[in-house]
Amino acid sequence: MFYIYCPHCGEHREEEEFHAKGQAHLARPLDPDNCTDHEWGEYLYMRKNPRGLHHEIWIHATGCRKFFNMTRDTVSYEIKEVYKIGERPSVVAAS
Amino acid sequence: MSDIIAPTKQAAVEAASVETVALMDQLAGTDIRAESPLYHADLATVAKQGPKAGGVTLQEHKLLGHLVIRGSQDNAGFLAGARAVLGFDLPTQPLTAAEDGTLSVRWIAPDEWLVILPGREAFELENRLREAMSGHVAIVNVSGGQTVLELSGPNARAVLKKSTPYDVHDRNFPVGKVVTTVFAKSQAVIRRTGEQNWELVIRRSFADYLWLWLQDASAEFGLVIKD
Amino acid sequence: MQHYSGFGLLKHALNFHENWQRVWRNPTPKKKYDVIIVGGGGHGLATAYYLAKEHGITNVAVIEKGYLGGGNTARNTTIVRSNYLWDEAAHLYEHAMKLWEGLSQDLNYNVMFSQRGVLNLGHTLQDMRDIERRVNANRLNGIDGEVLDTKQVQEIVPMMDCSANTRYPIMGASWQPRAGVARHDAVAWGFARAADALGVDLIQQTEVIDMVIEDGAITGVKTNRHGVISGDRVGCVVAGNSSVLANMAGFSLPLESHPLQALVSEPIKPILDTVVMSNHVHGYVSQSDKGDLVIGAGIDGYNGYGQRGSYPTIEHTVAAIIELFPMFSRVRMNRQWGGIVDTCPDACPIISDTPVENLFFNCGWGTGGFKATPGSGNVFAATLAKGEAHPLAKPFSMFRFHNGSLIDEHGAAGVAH
Amino acid sequence: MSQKNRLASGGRVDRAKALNFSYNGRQYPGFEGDTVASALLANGVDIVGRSFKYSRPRGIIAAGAEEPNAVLQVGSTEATQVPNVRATQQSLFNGLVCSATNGWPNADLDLMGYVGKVGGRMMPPGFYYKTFMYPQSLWETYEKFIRKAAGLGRSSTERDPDMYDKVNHHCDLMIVGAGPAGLAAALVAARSGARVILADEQSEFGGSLLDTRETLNGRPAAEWVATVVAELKQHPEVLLLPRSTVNGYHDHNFLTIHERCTDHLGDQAPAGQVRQRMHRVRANQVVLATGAHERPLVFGNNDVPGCMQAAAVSTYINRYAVVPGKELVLMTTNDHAYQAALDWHDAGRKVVAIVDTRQNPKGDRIDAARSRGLKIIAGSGVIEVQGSKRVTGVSIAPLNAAGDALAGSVERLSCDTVASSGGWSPVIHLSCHTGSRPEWRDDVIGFVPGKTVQKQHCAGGINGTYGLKAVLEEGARAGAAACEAAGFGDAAKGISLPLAEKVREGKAMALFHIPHTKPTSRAPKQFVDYQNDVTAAGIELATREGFESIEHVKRYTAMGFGTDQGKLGNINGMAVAAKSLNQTIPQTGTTIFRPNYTPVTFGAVAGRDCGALFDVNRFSAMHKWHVANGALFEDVGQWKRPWYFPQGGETMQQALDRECKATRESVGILDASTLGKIDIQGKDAREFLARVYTNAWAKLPVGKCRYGLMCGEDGMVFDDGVTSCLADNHFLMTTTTGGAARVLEWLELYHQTEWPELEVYFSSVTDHWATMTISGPNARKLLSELTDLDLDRDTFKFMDWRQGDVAGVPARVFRISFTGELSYEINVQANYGLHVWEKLFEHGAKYNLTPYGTETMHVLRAEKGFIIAGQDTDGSVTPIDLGMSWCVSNTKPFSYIGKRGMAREDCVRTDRKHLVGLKTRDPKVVIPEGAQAVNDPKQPIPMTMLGHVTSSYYSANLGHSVAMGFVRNGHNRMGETVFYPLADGRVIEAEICNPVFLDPKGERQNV
Repeated sequence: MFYIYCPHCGEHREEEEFHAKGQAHLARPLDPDNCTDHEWGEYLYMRKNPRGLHHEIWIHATGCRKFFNMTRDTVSYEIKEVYKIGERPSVVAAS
Repeated sequence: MSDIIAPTKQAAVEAASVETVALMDQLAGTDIRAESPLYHADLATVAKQGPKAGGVTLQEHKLLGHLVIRGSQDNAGFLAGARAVLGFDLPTQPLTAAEDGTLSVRWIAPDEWLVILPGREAFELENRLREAMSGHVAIVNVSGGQTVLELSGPNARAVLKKSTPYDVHDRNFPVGKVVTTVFAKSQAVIRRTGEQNWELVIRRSFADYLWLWLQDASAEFGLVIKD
Repeated sequence: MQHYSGFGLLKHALNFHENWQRVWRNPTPKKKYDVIIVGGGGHGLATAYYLAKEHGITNVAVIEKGYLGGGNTARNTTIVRSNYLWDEAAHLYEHAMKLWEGLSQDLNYNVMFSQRGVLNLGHTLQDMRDIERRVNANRLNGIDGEVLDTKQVQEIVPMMDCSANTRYPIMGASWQPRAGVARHDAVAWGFARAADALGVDLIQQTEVIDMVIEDGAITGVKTNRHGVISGDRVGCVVAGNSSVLANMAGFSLPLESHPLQALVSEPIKPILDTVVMSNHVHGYVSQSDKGDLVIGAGIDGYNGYGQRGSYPTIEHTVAAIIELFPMFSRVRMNRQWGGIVDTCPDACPIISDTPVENLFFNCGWGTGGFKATPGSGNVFAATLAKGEAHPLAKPFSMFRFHNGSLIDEHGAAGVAH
Repeated sequence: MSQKNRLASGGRVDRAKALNFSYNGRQYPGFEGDTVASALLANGVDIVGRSFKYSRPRGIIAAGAEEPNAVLQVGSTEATQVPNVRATQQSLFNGLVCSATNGWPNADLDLMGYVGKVGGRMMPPGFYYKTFMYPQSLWETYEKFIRKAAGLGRSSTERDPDMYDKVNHHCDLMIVGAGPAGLAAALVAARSGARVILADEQSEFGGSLLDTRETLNGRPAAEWVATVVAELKQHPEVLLLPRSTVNGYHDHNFLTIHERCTDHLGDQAPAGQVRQRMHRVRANQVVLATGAHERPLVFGNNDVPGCMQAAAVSTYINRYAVVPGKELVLMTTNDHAYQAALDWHDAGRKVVAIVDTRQNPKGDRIDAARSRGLKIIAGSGVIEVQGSKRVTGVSIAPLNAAGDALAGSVERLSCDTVASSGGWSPVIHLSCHTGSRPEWRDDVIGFVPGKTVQKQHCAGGINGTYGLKAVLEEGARAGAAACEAAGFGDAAKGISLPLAEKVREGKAMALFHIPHTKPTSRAPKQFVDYQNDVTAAGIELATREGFESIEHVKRYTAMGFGTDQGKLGNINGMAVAAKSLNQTIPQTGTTIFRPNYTPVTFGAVAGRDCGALFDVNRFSAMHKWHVANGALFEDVGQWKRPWYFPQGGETMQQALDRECKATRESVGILDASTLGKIDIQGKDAREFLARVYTNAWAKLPVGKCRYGLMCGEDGMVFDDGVTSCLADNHFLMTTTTGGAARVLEWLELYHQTEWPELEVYFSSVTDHWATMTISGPNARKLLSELTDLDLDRDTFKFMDWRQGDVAGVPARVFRISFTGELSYEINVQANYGLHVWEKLFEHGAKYNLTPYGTETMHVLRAEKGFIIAGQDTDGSVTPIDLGMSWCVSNTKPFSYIGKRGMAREDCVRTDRKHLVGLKTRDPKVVIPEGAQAVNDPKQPIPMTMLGHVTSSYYSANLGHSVAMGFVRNGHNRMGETVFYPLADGRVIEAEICNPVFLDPKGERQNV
């Protein structure tokens, strides 16, 4: 079970206070009406789902109710860093 | 979702005109019966008939005024207005609280605080705050939707350890700290108000469940109800 | 292939079991195959078997990075049913169900398919509406099913708490008598043995580390132990790792790989004859032929390839089982584990061609893969053989996520996603 | 009855406290401090069960968690039955009742045993995969018999009378195991001031020190244990948990501890005391000091009662003062096991011989044996045991240097006990739980913990470190290192460790499987996994058949799948497999373990979260009234909502008819407090609403309300509700009861991640407002008696809201209607909810004010064709499918959520399933909800289905049934007929119609 540092509360909390919300950094197209079905489908459904480093959104649901980003290894479950919405990850997969 | 960087906006300067929100004094005359969320449990009678000594004491601080205040810490007009009215700074340090007599303020989130004060003073405070604060702010009266429970006694901490995964040890949870966290299958804003005193702010519709839970979890220590 | 039978067993017993043949060879891979199947789980092995048996394509390799049937096949709770809501899914799972019903004889390997019936409990009015809707659809699709009231449920599972004084009283259930459980390992081994006998090369402990793609078409796969192995067509059947292979091929899938946990009690004397599932309280349970209570949990909310989940999920599931069966409170949990389930946004699989020519994927089974094993392999084999989707597979193209023709089976998927 | 194997003195049992217990219906004596196993051995009970597959008699082999055979049914009443209790871990208490779990009629005289002897050969691994296939029809019959043999103990059939508890902990150090290493680590940590939890599965701390005869500081080791425990108790930050098994090690140093609080007291447990407690521990650092389990050797008939682990023999003698036999033969590959023979001899019983597989053993313990005149037969092994219900003798033979072949003739020795030791297997289970793979070490002859990402330190036996001095030092070092890492650096000073004896030990031999004169396949059964009857021959067969991965071998033979999880057998099994595959053990694979280390009671895992506390019950402020007035309740999410209010002996339908009529004809009242309510403030609130609702919000004036639909980005409806403009920058949004939390989180998601520039704040006020809806022609009359509001139809119009007093309470009154009647939705602060509700009834009596619940609400809205999100939608329908295009704006500047999704190829098809009204040909017939429409009910199965009925009721007001449902292309098929074939054979005919059955012009709500 994860022990997660909330960047807003400034301390570690038990996983039971949080919910994972899927892949981070998925920008909603600025002009949806001019997206093709293909582009919209990619935005809606297609995911990296990496084995290894993963950037995902979490919400401190039973806490400050703020969303934030987390970089986590999906195999070892190590949390490499958490960072606020709008910020960039400093730990990224070598590709 | 998006990684669009939040545009840095200069705090709006124009005063938030009161008309833009619907202010409402929600309190009825004192002749009208008001029922706190645990009214149905009739704690007064339980207190009279129940044990007078035990490891855990539970008291409901009912019918207080609860105001949620929202605003940005980048908004000077917001912080200044709050200071002017409250007489002290909003606790901007996460997980802290500030109080003055019967008025207390809890940090809930970077842009959210919970003020609790005597019920009859809530509307007046809301008005003064709205007058004093400028820019993008919100004040929401949630007095009817919450209640305050005080858990105290030598075994209060033991009951907390059954109820929340949060670390309630002295080293992590000193007097004065506030956390919103999991409580049984519900949640609570927990503030440590003394060596053996803990304040729980809970939601109305969960109150009966939490009342059952606390009785069950406290049974082995002996639960005293205080009216 | 050495024929298995009670008589044969006796013969071997007299020889101290010294003359049993290998169940499958341990071949060194050829340079080139007609079809390469990546993934030696139940679905991949079934695909290979049906390719050889029904399409005469025997120059086939199954490449498995670990050992055969070691992934979700070895980690699931072995429930087999076909009572899905939408026509597309119902027909696919019923196709599988029909194959299950003769599988042991077809493979000459006892997969211990036990049609002891599955109950899907309803605890709210909306549950019951959904059950009525699903059962009606099932019946008109030729799938056996009944809606039971509380009393009928109690008759089938006398020791379950069907009283009105539980937190979520049982209001009724859907009942599929032909559904049941099977022996998971046996399914993988049975298909492997039969496929091997038809000439399929089963290549274990070999990981695909890259895809060889030449102007938009795949020509083979690069492996960690045997270099490049060429193939005219490649089918990926790797469940939780599908996205990893898709990324190698340069495209994404609408999949999220989540931990799905399960647990077993210590073996106890037979007490539960049927399979009980409850979406509402989030738990399902059956009793194996060894006596273990086999219990499934919900999936964990985060992506995970670790084959383990979070403890609160286990706590919640166990509480749910005790809510249904208070008498199990003193029974003890022996073991818990996790699989990696590839969940699709509509809780339906993907059996599809891809942006890369001659590359096909069979994935996205989420929590519902085991029950489909023979059907999945059967239609995927046809798809690989013909180079175009089998009629039952057509609705499950990955491109439905672009035109919006999803098939939302969350209601019937059994585990709340 | 005398305890024939009990020594007159010594041990840690309290002879002053005599206890009685019953095993298989017979009474036996024992002492305080005994386990059930030591008491059974003291009484000379040899057989504790029958084996799972072959029904062979089995006796106690071990003294701890690794015991595979002594698995008993415990419990004196039906309700307190516990299956599969390990006798070696169950403390004895007075009146304990237990019995063997297998064997018919009993374990001693077991008829199945003959079947096992005869049929055993027919049951090689996987035999069931190879048979029972023909004829297909008979499988179910075969299976019935297979199932009969299933299981060990049995479940109780009654409700568990006991309580279970959970407690959460956070600590700096979690130390697992209170043997020498754990105690040393704990001592260091405790003195550092760190928060320490020390847990051990045994009833007292000390581990191996409780039965060793080695001394510390020249005194019995147990004395040092006592002083250390005494000091630890003095440290306020140290939590000591005996009888507490750390059963799971999860990610980020989260561990679970299963504490057995009263299992050692049984019926004597004080009433109301928790039986077992789960500790949920978040540890900064973890120290694993879990020790090692001795590995028995694999040889012919090594399961005959009387065959034991060497170390277990020492434990029973030294700790429990029980000598489990008269004449001992010891077989060993190492020095340490000599201790068993020394203890046996010193207890005054006969050591027949020490059979050492090594050619010329050297070491202090060997010298000690020699000095006692014990017979040592070097370079030999026990190849086979004689006896069936108890060992009567052994066959021994010389081995070659490698130990893989016999090198001489067989000799027989008579004895009644065979102790064997193949060395030690580190207890690495916990370190594997988070996915870390163990590593093989040749010098240890075993697996040790591998690389891990957890903050974990290992000390002592788990590292393959066995000398007492070294173990103590490792423990202290691990403790110090963990303190350092946890920020208690000064602890690194360490402590002064007690002086341990120096014991010279010779090198142990890596030998697991003793060869026999016959090939393994023909030799007497050589057991590897006792509980699952897995033999060396079985493993060799598996590898011959091509199961070459150790995982395959395990699954094919079931090795390691018992309740002991292969603690004794796994390494031996791997060795046998490796040998037959001509490879090393590490080449064959590794052995990984999953939780639980030992089984955990389900009740303890659930804790208090069952029964009344299984889930939250959410109540509205008027709940008390509903209960008092006989409401039946419907579960909606966690809420208990009044379903309907039957009076007298009313049936449900009668109650609904009455409630519906009363509402349409006079006035009814609904508790709508559970609807989600979200307070929205900020100058961009309006813009935000326009982006999350499908319809237009730009021009909604203050004082007005509007209905809105919410879709996901896929264009599918997921919630709906009325939102009111309280002031220019202030709105009150309502959501469905079930959707409240989801909608709020969804709004926050878009605000925080997509549109942070919009100035708006959302706050849940669901619990703050009590909401009651009065509906019906007399609603205005009733309300007018209680309010100062001007209710004039022209000043307080439909879809207006006003603020005023109701029953003396400040209220917001919304003139919105979900019934199609003149309705007022009254919101007051929840503290006044019941007061206002009761006032309405005081004044409502003359109007026959009738409370109604969710069911009548559903009927009334169905008569009007209003949808309920979640019942008439299922995540796969667009607003267009619902016939609600009037609620979709295509002119809004911002591409609101759902707009693009709705425009996808499949969503713009004109022949999608549409929500329509359905009028049955026979007006009295109500189509069951969930029924599926077809065009031709006579078509063959599988039929082409057009869509299902989502809402269907009998309308007492209209005198006929009303229904809504999906029909493919339904919007273009008005007036056409569809058929609903039902399970009971009936076929219901219905006409597709407009879903608005009552007052299509909407006049009633406008009066």
